[in-house]
Amino acid sequence: MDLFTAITLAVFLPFIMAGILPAAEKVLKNRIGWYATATAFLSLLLVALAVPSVVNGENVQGSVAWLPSLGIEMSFYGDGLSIMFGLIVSGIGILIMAYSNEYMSKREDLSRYYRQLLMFMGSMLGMVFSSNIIQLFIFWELTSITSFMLIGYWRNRPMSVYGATKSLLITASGGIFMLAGFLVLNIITGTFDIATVLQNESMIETIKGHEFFLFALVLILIGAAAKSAQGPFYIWLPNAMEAPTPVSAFLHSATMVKAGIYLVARIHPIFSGTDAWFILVSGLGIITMLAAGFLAFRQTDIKGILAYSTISQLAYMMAMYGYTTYQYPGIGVAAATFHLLNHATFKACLFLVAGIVAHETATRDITKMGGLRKDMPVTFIIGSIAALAMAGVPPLNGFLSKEMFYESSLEMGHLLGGPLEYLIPAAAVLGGVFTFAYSIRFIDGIFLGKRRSEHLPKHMHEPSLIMLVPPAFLAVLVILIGLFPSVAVHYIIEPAAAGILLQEVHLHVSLWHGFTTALMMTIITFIAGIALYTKYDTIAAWQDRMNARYPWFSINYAYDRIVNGAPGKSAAFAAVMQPGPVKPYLVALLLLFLVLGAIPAMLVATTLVPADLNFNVPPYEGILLGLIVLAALGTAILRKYLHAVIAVSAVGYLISLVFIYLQAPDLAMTQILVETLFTIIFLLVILKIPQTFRENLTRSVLARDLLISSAVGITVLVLLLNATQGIASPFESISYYFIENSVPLARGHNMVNVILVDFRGYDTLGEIVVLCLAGLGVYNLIKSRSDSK
Amino acid sequence: MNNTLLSVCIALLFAIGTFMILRRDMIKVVIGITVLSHATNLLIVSTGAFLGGRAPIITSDDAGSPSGIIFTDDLASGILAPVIPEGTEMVFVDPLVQALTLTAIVISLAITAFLLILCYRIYQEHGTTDVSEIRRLKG
Amino acid sequence: MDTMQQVPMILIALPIIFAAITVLFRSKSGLQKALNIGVFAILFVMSLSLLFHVWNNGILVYEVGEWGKYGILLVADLLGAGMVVLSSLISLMAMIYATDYMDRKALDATFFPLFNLMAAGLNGIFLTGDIFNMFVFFEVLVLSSCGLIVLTGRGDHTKMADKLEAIFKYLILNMVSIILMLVAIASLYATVGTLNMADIAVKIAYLAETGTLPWHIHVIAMMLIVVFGYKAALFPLHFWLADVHPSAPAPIHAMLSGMVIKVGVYGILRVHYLIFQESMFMLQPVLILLSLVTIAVGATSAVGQYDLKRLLAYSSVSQIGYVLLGVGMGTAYALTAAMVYLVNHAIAKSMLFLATGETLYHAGTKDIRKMGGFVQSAPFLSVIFLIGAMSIAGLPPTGGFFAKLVLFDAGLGAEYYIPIGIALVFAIFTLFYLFRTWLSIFWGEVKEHDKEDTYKSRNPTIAIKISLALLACVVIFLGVYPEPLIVLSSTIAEQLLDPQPYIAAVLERSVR
Amino acid sequence: MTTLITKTVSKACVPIIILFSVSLLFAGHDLPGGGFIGGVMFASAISLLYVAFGLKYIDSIYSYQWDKWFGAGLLLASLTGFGAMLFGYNFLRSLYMLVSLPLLGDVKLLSTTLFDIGVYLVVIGSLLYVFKGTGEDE
Repeated sequence: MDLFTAITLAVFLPFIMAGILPAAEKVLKNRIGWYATATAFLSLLLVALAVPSVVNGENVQGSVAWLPSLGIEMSFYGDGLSIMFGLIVSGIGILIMAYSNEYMSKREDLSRYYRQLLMFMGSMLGMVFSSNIIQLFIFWELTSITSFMLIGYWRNRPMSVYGATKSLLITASGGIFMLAGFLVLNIITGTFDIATVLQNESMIETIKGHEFFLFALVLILIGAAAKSAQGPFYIWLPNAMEAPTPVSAFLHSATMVKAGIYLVARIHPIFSGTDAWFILVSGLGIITMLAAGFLAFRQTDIKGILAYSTISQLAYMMAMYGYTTYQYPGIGVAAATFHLLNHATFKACLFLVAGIVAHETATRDITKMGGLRKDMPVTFIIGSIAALAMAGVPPLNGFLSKEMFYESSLEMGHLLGGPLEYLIPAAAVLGGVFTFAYSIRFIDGIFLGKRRSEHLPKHMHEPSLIMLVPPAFLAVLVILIGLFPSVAVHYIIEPAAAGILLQEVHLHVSLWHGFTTALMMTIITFIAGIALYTKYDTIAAWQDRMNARYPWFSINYAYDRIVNGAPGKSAAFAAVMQPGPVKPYLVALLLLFLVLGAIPAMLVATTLVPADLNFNVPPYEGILLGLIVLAALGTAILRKYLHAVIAVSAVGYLISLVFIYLQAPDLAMTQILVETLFTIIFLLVILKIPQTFRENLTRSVLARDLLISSAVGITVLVLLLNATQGIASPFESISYYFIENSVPLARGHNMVNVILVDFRGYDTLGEIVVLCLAGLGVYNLIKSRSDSK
Repeated sequence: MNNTLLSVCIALLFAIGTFMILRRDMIKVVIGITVLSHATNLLIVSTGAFLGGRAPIITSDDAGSPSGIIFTDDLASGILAPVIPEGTEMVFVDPLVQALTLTAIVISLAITAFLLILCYRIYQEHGTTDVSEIRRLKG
Repeated sequence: MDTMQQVPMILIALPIIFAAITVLFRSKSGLQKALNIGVFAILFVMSLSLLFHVWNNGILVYEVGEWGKYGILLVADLLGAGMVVLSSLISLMAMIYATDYMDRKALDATFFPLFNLMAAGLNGIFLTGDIFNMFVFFEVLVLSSCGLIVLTGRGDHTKMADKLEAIFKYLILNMVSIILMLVAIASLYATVGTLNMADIAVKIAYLAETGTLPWHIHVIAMMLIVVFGYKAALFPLHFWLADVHPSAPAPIHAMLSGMVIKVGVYGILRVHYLIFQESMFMLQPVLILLSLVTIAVGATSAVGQYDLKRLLAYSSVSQIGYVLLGVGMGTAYALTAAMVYLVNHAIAKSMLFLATGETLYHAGTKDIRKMGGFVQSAPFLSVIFLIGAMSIAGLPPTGGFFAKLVLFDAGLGAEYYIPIGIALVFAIFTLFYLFRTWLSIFWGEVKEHDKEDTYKSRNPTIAIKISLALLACVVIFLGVYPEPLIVLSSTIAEQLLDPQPYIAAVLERSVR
Repeated sequence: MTTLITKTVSKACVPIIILFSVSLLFAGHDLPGGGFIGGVMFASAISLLYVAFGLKYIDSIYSYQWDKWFGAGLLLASLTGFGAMLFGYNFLRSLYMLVSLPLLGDVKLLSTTLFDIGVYLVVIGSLLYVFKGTGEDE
């Protein structure tokens, strides 16, 4: 099997398995979780097949024809970066699915749960391996949707629905902007394929010099930030914790939220090396890092603490990927990539531990916990290892990547000079201090201290092995990567960094690398962190106070205001737009007609009214026309229905006289007969409607209506005068055909009738259909009376 | 060729009809629609392409020889039919517009009849003929 | 081969004959159900074969009565045949659905003839090559929809008074717009002496070439924008839609929102792109401006609705704005986008409306605030509704995603940056109101606990499930493999921009 | 309106009007008239009866189902169109035949006449249906 097929299969396997999962469930019943685990394992194997070739610098690439008319191929691209993500996604996926076997109660809707998890995994794999940005976007949105479904797994809980809505609205809206960014990128490059762009230096230069550069960058970053909960978009992630804990571990810490980071890494070669990139990406990262780290203090939900920590850790990576100058476009890339891997291990582990704790204590409130180390020592050890790794304590893997973060911050500050030389490292240290504090809080609050047994169940114990092994495995990884970083660095980090920097990368990562400034900073971090931790509760209380006093100073508040307030505003708008009576709608129609009719009159008309007006008519015709207008005026002036109806039928009868004058005997006969019948029907109807309502014409209404109606009259007049100038030369009317052929071909002497039944008989067919419809419609109207009672 | 007075009359009918459909009384609105339909019928007839003197009914006197009019298009050589030889005089009025008007009359009769019954039903349901009171659907 | 020639006519005549038969033999609804589904299935198959025929052999012209361009021609080009396929598909599904949805009384009375005539009206409009004939079939369509709106179905909680009010507004506005159309047609005839659209087109093009084009032709073009804009519910002619569509029973609602408003778009594509190429420089800015306002007004109004059908009706207003935006931009790619959008919206929206009808029946109310937690009692509807909502909101893997993608791509490619920016922002509105609605209907807690037993008893029947599931499959298919649709649309777009083949096919025929 | 005079007059007039309407229908191809005009005339005649005698009275003698009339008319008109297809022509192509009949001499038979009869029936049926609907509903 060639590697392209392997990767394609790895992407689609979870979808296929999700498709046949309902059938499998019939056989496997409650053990369906192992089916999902096996699927994830197969995907991992398929992805791992590509590792050796990628380590040697040979990327996997290939495509299948899909939508040639849009220039879109189904194409997959496996370089170091995507392989690393693929391994993380499927690897953590195995652990999560296995863990879920025990975590999810057998009474739950397991079929739906695993189906959605598998679909999520497939989407995530598809996203990271996509080379085509449209394809990437499709998988990107699929992860949003599956995430939405999984957050709202408990569909009848209001908080789940709230969290799911929030995540979907923010990530999918961000996605729409990102799509626009991709399209702008396509305008610049003319291709949808990222691999093509990456392999074409001149194209990258074009992008950087293009006038839409900033547009594309900002639009794409909005999508990435929304997905990775950065900047103002962070608010969805804490609420996403309503999902089952394995889902939070999988989606909202280890994989999906890293999609934004992935995207930033993916477009790094295209956009980095510019000031905009540094300001936007690093700026966003640093601000989010500090804000989220600080806000974590007042969280009492253990998953909430982890959510905020995830936001701030993702912001680390964001900041590092943003470190760039023109000469050195990728200062923090290796560090960020390494931290990305490490974060996936320890944060997933922490969530699984949180899941165990919540499962055993039946609460997620940290203020009700404490002293659990005695009841579950193994969990305690696992959790501590992971939390310390997050805090950056040696010899765990988090220490290594945090050192690299400090180093790259120093380097970036140095390259920039000025006040930033100190500000950037200082910000990095401050972020580290916050991280240290909340990491300690996690250990201390749950496991250490005194047991508050009044809130906790009597019998708490270690969970079963199925739930213990996955976090334990991750904890071991945390230690191993920390102690022997070179393996991971060689096989995973270096190819991934190479994929981003588009050149070979060699890293030297070791636990002890001399007494550097970075180490100094780490020591400062620890000291300051411990100092801060002593004030932890004070700060949390202060935050609560401030939040109570200034509730509007929060993005959540703005979100709720918008989402809850929108319907009211919209309803008010609709009430104004759509007042109800038919008259304003008619006025709108007529005004549009007048305005549109006036446009050509102003733009292209040479003379509005043609010169040769012909008032030369016999007097009786003039009198006839005058009578018609008079009768029509009568309809407007006469108040009583009966009079007005008589006036309007007078118009009809007079018009039939005009028809006679215009040599149209058929029309005249029809008009007289129709008018008769119509008048009778009209009279029958108004006999049943007593005239009670009488309109009071105010002066302003009268003036406005007269204005509109005279404008309509004038428009029609101008049009008619122009149109009756005769057929434009050199053309002639098709009527000649009817005159010439009605006897020889249609065998009829009355041309009008011949046209009606023969030349244009099809029109007549339509016309009698309309008559039938009127009959059927009237039947329905009459019958509807009994329905309404 | 053109008949300005007739055009002015039609335009006036249009203006009056428009004024009527803007009234608040439902029945008056329907009357306005009827006036507009009348005006339209008259307009269609008045746009007849040619105005001979006779109604479009062929009598036995007219049977004559073919007139040499070309009725087949030939886009390649730029012939857009019908092409009329010089000196052909038309004694009839345009029959096509009359046929069209007839169709239009029938259709507007059908719709107006439906509309009238509808008005009656609305009066039964809403108890008013004031269109500005018939506004349960809004917002 | 010879029978193939007759297909365009049969597509129109068969439903008319069938309507006549069903008028004569009313009140045997059991038999009629089967027969009508059969007829609509035949129509669908025939429309597909017509499309394939046109695709392979070029434009098919049918002379009704064999009078050349002096009579009435049916012209099945790709646009017309494609629209007929779309309308046949949706009417087949609506028919299957309606047999179980509509009240027995409606089925026994006039539902079948009216529905047949509506289908005939749609096909007649899409296939006609004669502008006056288009007017006639417009009226067929309008009057049949009015008759159908009055009928009731099982999820129809609209009061009769409201239905009548809606029809009144619809008809009054329609009469005015149709009068404008007649004035426009008559003026056009008086200027070029013909009613055949291809003939008019070639003559106007000639006049423009020789510089003798009378200026009032532009006025006529503008008037027809009002006419078709009214049909398509373009701002500020959209007011009737939010009243009329929600008043109709679900299958008719699906037809109205799915197909009937597309008639206006078709009209602009057919008439303006064929005849009024010269006026395009004026029309395009107008169309783009109005369609943007339409998008904004529709989306903004939809957010605040608690009446489910009304919400979706406003959504139709906003969505038709997107279609017309593509039409207004007018490049080949933008027209492709408009066609793709049109098809996707037609299918997804009609599916959504059919699902809505069943949801309302399930809920026993039309107020969204009283619904909740239906995912337990109606999981099937939940999935269907979600697929529809995703497609309208433009999320993959549904057809709506590609529709939006192509439209935005086309717009940016044609350098309409600001319009596309506005359209993008309102795409978020769409996402917001659709998902908020879906969530509050299907997720959350059951709001009316006393009704839980009735919920259990009110489930979709087999016919309803089949029609919904088939439409859902189409929506997903269009989201996974839209290539055939895009290729077809782009070919249509090319034909629209270069009407020569159409003109040649119509005019190059000897007359007896 | 239902005075004795109107009743008598309409009794006398209606048959004449109906005869006239039929003659208009058949003469329509060559002289002013045709299915539509004939139909409206027929409908006017019957509506005169309705007005003169009242709906209930007429219905008590014979309750016409006018919807069958327009159904039949529509069927006739559209089947005439289809008839041409049977002969290998297009829909609605008119067919012409000159037949010599005893007594009547040469009679021209036209398919369009059938079509016109269809129109005639539809016009009568639907107009009277609407008319009856208006009058009937109390």
